Amino acid sequence: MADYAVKKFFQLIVTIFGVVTLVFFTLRFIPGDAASAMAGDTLSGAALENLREKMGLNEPLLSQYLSYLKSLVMFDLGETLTTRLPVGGLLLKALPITLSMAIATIILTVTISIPLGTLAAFMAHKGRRWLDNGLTGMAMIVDLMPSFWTALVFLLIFSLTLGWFPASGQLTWEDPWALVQRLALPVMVLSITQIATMARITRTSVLEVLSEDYVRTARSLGWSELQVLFRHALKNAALPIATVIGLSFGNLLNGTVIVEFIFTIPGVGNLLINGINSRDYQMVQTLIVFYALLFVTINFVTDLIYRTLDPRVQF
Amino acid sequence: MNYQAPLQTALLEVQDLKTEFHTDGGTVTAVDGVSFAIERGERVAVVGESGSGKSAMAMSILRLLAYPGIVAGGKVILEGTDITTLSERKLNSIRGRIVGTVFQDPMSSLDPVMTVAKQMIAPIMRNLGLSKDDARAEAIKWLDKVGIPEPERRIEAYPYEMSGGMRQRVMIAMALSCNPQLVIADEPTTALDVTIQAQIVELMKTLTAEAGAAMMFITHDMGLVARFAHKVAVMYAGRIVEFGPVDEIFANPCHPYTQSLLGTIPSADMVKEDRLPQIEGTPPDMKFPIKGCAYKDRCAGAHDRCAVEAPVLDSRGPHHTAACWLPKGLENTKSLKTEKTQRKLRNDNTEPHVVVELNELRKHFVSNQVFSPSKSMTVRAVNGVNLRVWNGQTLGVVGESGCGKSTVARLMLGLEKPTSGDIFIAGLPQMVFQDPASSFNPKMKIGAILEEPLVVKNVGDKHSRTEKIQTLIRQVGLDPSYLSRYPHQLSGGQKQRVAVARALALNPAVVVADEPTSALDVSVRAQIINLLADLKDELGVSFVFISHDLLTVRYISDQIAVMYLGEVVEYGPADEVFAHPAHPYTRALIDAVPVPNPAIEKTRTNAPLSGELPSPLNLPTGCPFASRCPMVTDRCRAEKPILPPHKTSRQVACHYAQ
Amino acid sequence: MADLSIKSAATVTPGLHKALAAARRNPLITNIKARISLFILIPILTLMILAPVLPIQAPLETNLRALLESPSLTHLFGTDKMGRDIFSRTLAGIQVSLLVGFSVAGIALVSGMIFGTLAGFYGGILDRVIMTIVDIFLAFPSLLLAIGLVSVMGTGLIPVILAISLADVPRFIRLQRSQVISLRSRAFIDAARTVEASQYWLMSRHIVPNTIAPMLVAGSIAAANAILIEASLSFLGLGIMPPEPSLGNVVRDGQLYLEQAWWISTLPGVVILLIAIGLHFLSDGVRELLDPRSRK
Amino acid sequence: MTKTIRKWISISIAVLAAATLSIAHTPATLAQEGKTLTVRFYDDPAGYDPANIFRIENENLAFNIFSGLTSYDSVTGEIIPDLATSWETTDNKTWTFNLREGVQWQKGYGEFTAADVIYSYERILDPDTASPYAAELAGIVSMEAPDPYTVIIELDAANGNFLHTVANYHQGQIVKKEAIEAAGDQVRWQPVGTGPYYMDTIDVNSQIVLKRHEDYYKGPAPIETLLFNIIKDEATATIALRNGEVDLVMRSNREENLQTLEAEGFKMNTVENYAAVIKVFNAEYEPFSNPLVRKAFAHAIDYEAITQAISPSLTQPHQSMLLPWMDVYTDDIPVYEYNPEKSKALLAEAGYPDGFTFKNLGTSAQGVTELQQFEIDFLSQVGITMEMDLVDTPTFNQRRNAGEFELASRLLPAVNPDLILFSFLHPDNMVPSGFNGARYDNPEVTEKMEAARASADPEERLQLYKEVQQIVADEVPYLPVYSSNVFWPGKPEVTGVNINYLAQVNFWEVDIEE
Repeated sequence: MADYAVKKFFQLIVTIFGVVTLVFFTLRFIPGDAASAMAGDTLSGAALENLREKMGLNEPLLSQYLSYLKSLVMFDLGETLTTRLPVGGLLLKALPITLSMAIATIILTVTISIPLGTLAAFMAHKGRRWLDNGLTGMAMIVDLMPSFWTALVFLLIFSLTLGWFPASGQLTWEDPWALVQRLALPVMVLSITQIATMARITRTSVLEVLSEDYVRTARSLGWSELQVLFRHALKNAALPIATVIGLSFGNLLNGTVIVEFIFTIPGVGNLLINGINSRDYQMVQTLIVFYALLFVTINFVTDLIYRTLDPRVQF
Repeated sequence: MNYQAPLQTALLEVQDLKTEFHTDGGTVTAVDGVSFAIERGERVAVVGESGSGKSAMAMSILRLLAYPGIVAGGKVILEGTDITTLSERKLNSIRGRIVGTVFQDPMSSLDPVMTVAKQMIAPIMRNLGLSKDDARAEAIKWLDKVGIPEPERRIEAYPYEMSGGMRQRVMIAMALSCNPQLVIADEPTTALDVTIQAQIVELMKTLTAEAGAAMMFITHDMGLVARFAHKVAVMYAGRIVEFGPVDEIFANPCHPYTQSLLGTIPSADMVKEDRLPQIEGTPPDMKFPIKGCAYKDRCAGAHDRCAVEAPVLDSRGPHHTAACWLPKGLENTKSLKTEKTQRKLRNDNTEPHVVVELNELRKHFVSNQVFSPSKSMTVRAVNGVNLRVWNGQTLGVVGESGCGKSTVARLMLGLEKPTSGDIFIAGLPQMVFQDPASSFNPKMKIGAILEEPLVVKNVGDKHSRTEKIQTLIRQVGLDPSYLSRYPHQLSGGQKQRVAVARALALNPAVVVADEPTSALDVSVRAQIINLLADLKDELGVSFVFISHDLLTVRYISDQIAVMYLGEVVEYGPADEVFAHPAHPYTRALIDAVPVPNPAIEKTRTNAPLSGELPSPLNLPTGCPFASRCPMVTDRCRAEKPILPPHKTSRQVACHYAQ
Repeated sequence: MADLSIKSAATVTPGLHKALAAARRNPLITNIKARISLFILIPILTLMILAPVLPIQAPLETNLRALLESPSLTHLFGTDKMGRDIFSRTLAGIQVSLLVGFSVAGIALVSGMIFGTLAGFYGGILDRVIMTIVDIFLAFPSLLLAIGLVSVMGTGLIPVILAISLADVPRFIRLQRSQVISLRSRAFIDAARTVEASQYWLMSRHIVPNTIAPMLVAGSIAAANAILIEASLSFLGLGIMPPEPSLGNVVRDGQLYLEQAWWISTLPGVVILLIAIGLHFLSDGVRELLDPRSRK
Repeated sequence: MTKTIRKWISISIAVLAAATLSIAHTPATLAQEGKTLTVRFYDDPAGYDPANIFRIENENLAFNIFSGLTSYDSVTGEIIPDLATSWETTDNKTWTFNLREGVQWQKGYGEFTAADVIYSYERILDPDTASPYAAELAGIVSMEAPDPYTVIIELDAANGNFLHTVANYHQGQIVKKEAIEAAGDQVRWQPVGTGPYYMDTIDVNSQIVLKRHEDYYKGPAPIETLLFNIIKDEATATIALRNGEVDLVMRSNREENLQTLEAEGFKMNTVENYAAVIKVFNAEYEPFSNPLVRKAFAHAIDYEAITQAISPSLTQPHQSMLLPWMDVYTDDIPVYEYNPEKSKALLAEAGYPDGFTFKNLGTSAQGVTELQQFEIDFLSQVGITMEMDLVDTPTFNQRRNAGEFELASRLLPAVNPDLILFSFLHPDNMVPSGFNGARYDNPEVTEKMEAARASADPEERLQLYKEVQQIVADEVPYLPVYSSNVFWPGKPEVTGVNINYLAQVNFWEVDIEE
C-alpha cells in the first residue's frame, strides 16, 4: 500500500511538473499580453510599451520561468499582473464557493441517480426494460444539452417565471438559506448532466453485479431479490460507482467554468475566464495548475480509497 | 452404494419440466420435457455436453434462472408439494433450507467484498433460527467439517484470500449448513485440479451420506459419475435420453449417445493402435424446434423413424429407461461413425534421434518493488527441467495447474526467454494452443490464417501456397470450403483442427500442444485426440502433449513427464509410469483420476492427496512435494532429491522411489 | 436445424430468401440500432449535401425585410435578427459541425492508434514517456484544455478542431494501449511469433486490425462530443466564428432570442440532438456488430 | 411656581418647535437614511487609481469618488465648475483657477487645498507613476499656489481645451497625498477623493460597495449605499432586473434585451450620440491612399438601413468625427449619401473600374459582426471585396495601435473635440506613437488645428475647427459611420439617471422615489 502510494505520488509530482511547464510556455505563446489586454482601446503604442515594462513582461522567458518555479515551490502564488492582488488570496476566496457548488452537485447527483439507476437495473434484470430504456434515452438527451443552454432555460423557468431562485446576487456565508437559494440553479444545471451519467453508470454496475454468480448463490440460500440487491449488489456496485464519482469531479470542473460565468458566481472558474480574457498569465497559470493539481489529486485519492476499500485489490 | 427401492414417496419428483430462454434471436428451449425422481439420500448424476440443458434444468427446480430464462411448464414436486406454483416468498423458505446448492465456479460464486462469516452466518440465523453467536459456531463447525484449517480464523477471511479448492469447500459448507434434504451441485469440481477434485468429491459424498441428504450432481465427467452416483440421467438436447442405476448404465448402456460417450474415454486397458471411438458432428441448435430424435444426425444407428418421431423414455430393465427406437442401441460400440478403428503404428527405420532437448531449463519471473527491494518476489515457474523428445514420439507432460508445464511449452516455442539453461530443437517447433477461441485473429479468414506462416517464412509462391493450405485443411479432416470462413463461424473442435493444420504448415520437427482438448466438449475431445495420434503416425512429427487429463496423456504419449512446482518429478515410458508409478505424487495423481467404471471405482481406496499446491513464491528447501507427501520423512524436508536414473528408462525424483 | 428453417423459407419464396440473405450479409442493415442511426443520419446527410441546390436562401444571405420571422414554408426554421434563413444556416452548420466532429475523431483515432500501439506493443521507456505525456494532458479537464489551446492558437475551424482533438488524443492513446496490451498476450499473437513474424507484421496484421472496432466506437462518440464541445467553445466566444454557421454558434446566437424567437436555437438544437443520437446509436450498433457474443 | 411652569412650557414649546422645525426641515434626509441602490456592474473591477484607470465602468466609479477642477454637465455635456469655482486665462497658456473653499476629503483626510491639485498633477507627470495619461499634462511648465485656494498653471503652448484636461476624468482627478502614501501599492483599491461617494468595500469577484460622502460639498447624496453587483452575462443581467434583484443595469447593450425591458415598462435611461464609430483607411495601402476610393467607399454602404436593421435603439448613422453636442461641432460638412452608381463612377475614375479587394482588421472574439456582414454585402455590389482579417483581441489592439492594417474601425469615446482632432489628424500623432492610423498629414489642417488650440478667441476657434472638419470630411481619411447610444435601463422609481457624454452617471443626482 505505502509502496504503491509513494510510487503513485512520484508519478503525480512528475505530472504536475509537466503541467506547470506546459502551461507556462503555452501561455507565453498566446499572442497579445496582459498590458495590451489591460489597456484596451485607450493606449497608443509608446504608452503601452511603458506599461509592459512596468509589469515585468519584458524579462527573458527563462528567468520568468525559473522564478515562477521557485515561487511555486515556496507556495508563493504571486500577484495578478493587472490588478496586483495576491493570487493565493483570490483563490482561497473563490475556492470554497466552487467547492461547495461541486460538493452540493455531487450530493444531489448521488441522492437522485443511485436509487434511479438501481431501480432501472433491478427492473431490467427482471426483464422490464421501460425504465432502463427511458433512462438511457433521457441520459442521452441531457448529455447533449450544452450547459449554457440548460442554464438559460432554467433561468427563464425557475427564476423569471416561477421566481423561486434569484438569478444574481451576493453569496454570503452568513445567511445559509440565501446561499442555498443562490446556488440552487447552478447546482441544478451542473447536476442534471451528472445525474444522467451517474444513473447510467449505476445501472450498468448494478446490472452487472446482479448477473454475477454470487448473486445466484445468495438467491440459492433463500434471500429475496430485494435482500440480494441490498446485501450484495449495491455493496459490490458501490466501488465502481464511487470511483466514477471521484472521476466525475473533472467533468464538474469543466461545468463550473460555464455555470459560474452565466450565474455570476465568483468561483474559481470565473477567475480563470477573467484571467484568460485579461491575459493575466500569473493568474491563468496558477489556476490551470491548480485545476490540474486538484484533478490529479482527486484521482489519486480516489484510486487509493478504491484500493483500500476493495479487499480484492492487492498491492 | 447400497441402492434400495423407494419405500415411500420420492423426495423430489420432476414431471415434464420445460425451460425456455426468450432471447432477441428467438426462443431457446433449453429443457424440453424432463421427468425423473430422486429418493431421499440418493445421489443422482446428470451428465451431458455443454448446451444439453443440464444446468438449466437444475436451476429451474428452484427457479434460480436469470432473465430471460423462465420455467415454461411441468411440475416440480418436492416432498409432495408442487413448488412451481409457489410464490417467491414461499420458495425463499425452501431455498437454502430444504434444498442447498453448490455452483460450478468457486471463484465467482462467493461475494468478493464480504467475508465468509458475513455470507454464512446470516442464512444460518435465518434458516435455523439461531442467535448470531450460535450461528457463528455452527458456521465454524461446518467449515471444520469441510476441511478448512483454522476455521475460527478463516471465517473472517475474504474469498480472494483463499484458493479455488478452499472456496469450493466454503460453498459446500454454505449449502449444507442449513441441513438441506437435497443438495444440487452444478459441476462443482469442473474448475478444479484433479487432486482437488478428488478431495471435493469425496467430501460431498461423505457429508451428504452423513446427513442423509439426497444429491443431484451435474457433470460431464463419466469418471466422476462412476465414482459418485447411485443413479445416472444422461441428457441430450434438453431431454433425458437414458436414466438408470449407475451399474446398469455403465455395464449395459442402451442409448447410442450414452454408449458413444462411454466409448470416447480412453480407458486404461486400451492399446495405442486402437482409435478412440468418436462422435461426429455437433449438438443441434436449440433455437429451432427439433423434428424426430435430436440425436439422429450423429447416430450411427439412425433410421427413417428417427427423422419423424422422437422416441420417449422406455423401460430397459428395472429402473432403467432409455429414449431410443433401438432396444439395445448400437449393437457394437466399435461400429461408431469412424472410417477406421485401428491405426498402423509407423515403422520408422531411421535411427531414433533426439528432436528436443531441454537442459537445466529455468524460468524465473521477478516482480520488482522499486521502493522496497526486499519485497521483490521471484516466482520460479520452471526450476531446472531436463527433458528429451525423440523423433516421431509424443512426450506427455502432466501436472496440476501452476506446475510450470505451460511455461515449459512457451520456452520451447521461444515465446519466453529462459532465465538459464539450454533448449535444443532439431528443426522448427510449432504450437497448438489451449483456447481455440483466442488462437486465431478474428479478422482473418481460415485461408489467410493457414497461409500466414508460409508468407512470413517466404515459402513458395502464391500458387504453391494455395495448394499447400488445401492439403493442410484436408489433412486435418476439414473441407477446403472452410478456407473462406472466419474463425467465429467454426465450432471449437473445428478450430482446434485448424490450429493443428497451422502448426503443421511449416513441416515442424515438433508440435507442442498445450491442453488442446481441455476447452472442448467430451464428444469432440476424442476427435482431436485421434487426429493428433493419426498425424503423428502419418507424418512422423514429434509431439509434446501437455495436459492434466491423465487418461488422455497415457493414451497418446510414448513418454510421460510428471511435473510438480516447476520440476520434473518422474519421467519414463507412458505405460510403465502408469502401471507402476514410482513417485508418490504420480501415484496420487493417478489415484485421483476417476475411472469410468463403477465396479473399479468401488474397489479403489479413494484416499485423495491432501493439501494443495504450495505457492511457487516460497519453495520449500527440501523436496518440493514434502508438504503433501504421505510418506514424507525429515530427510525429504531437508534434502532435495534430484532426478536420478531409475531402472533403465525412467527417472524419479524421490528418495524413496519404489 | 438452422439449415432446415432456411431451407423451408427458400422453398416458399426463393426471391425473398435471396433478399434476406443479402440483407443478412450487410450487418449494418440487420442491426436494429445501426438501422435507427442510419434512419436518422441518412436524411440529415442528404439534406446537408443537397443544401446548395435546394430552393432556400444562402446561409450567409441577409434579408432586411424578413427579420425574426417564425417558421413558415419559405423559412422552414424561421429567420434570425438579420433575416438569415435558419434552416439554411442549420444545414450549413451541420456541414461545419460534422467536419469538426469527424476531423476530431479522425485525428484522435490516427494519433491514438499510432502512439497507443507503440506504447502498448513496445512497453518499456517508450511506453513510459508516452504515458507520462498522456497523463500530463489528462490532468486538465477537457474543456479547459480546449479553451487554453484555442486561446493559444486563435479561433477558427482549424484551431478548434486541433484543440478538441488534443483533448481527445490522450484518451485514445490510453484506449489503444490497453487494447494492444490485452491483445499482445493473445494466443494468435503467440502463434505468429512462433513462426518468427516481424514486429511490424504483428502490429499491422494482427494487432491494429483487431483494435479498430472499439476505436471506431470511441471515435463516433468523440465525434458527437466534439460537436457539443464546439458549441460550448462558441458560447465562450472561442469556437467557429460567425457568420460562418456551426450548429453550436447557431444555437448560441439564438439563445439570446429564446423569449422572442424560440425557433432560432431550438430547431438547430434538435438537429444537434438527432445527429448525436444518430452517432451514439451508430457506435452502439458497431459495438454490437463487432461483439462476437452477439454474432451468430 | 407659575414662572417655573411657564418656563417649562416655553422650553417645551421651543423644543417642540425646534423638533417640528427640524422634522419639517429634514423629512427628505430622514427618508433617505439607509436607501440602497443595486446596480449591475458588467465586468471585473480593474482598480480606481486615476493615474492608471482603464475602461468606462471603472471610470464611472472614479467619476463619483473623485472630483476635478472642472466637470461635465450631465445633461448638456458642458464644462462646469467643480473644485474650481472659476478660472481665468488670457492667452490659453497661463491658467488661474480659483478653488472652492471648505471641500472635505473622504475618510477624514481634511480639507482640500491647492497643494492637492499640484500634488495630483505632479504625480501623473512623475515617470515612476508610469501613468499612461502623463502626456495629457506634458504641456505644463509650472504650477503655483499663491494661496491655498488659487492655482496658477503655465503651459508651454496655448491650449484652448485645457479645461477638458483638468476635468473630472483620468489625469484631471485630484488625489490626496496622504491617502496615496497610506495605500502604498494598493492605491488602485483604496481610492480617496472629494466626490459624492467613497469606496467602502470591494470584492473583486462579486461586488463593489460605495457609500455616501456625508461632507460632500454639494451636500450628501440622496442614496446612502450603492451596491455594484458584477453580472457579466447580458441575459442574466436582464433577468436580474426583471426579477427585481437589481435596480439599474449599467449599459445594457443588446437590442433584444432593451426591447423586452421597454415592453415591460422599465425606464430606459439613455444618452444619444455618446460616441462615434469611424473607419480608419490606411493611406499607405494603395487603393485607400486615393481620396476618390475613400469617397466611393462612403457612397457604397447604406448605414442608415443597416443601423435600423441591427439595432435601432443602440445606434444611428453619423457623418462627423465629432458629436453634435460638442461646442465646435458643425454639420456644415460634405456628406456621402448611399449611392452605388456614384460609388462605381468614383471607383472607375480612381482607376478601379472592377473594384479591388482589401482586408478589414477585426477580432476573432467578435468574429464577423452583423455590421460587417452587411458591409460585405453592400461593398460587393460595387465590386469591392472586403475580406476579414480576424485576430485575437490583444493582437487586434496591438496591430491597430501600430497601424498594421488596411482598414480598421475605432470608437471615439473622448469628450474633448480638440483631443479627437489632434490625435487622429496631427502628423505628430501618427501610428505607432499615436492614434493617427490614417497617416493623415495635411499641413493646412495641422496649421489650423494648432492655431485653433492657441486661439483665445472662441469665435476664431470655432471657425478654424469648422474649416478643419470641412476639409477632413472632404478628404475622408476617416469615415464616420454611426454613433452609438448608451442605455442604463432601470426600475421606474429610480430617478436622475443622467448619462453624460462620457457614458457616466453622476450618482449624486440619482434617487429612488417612494
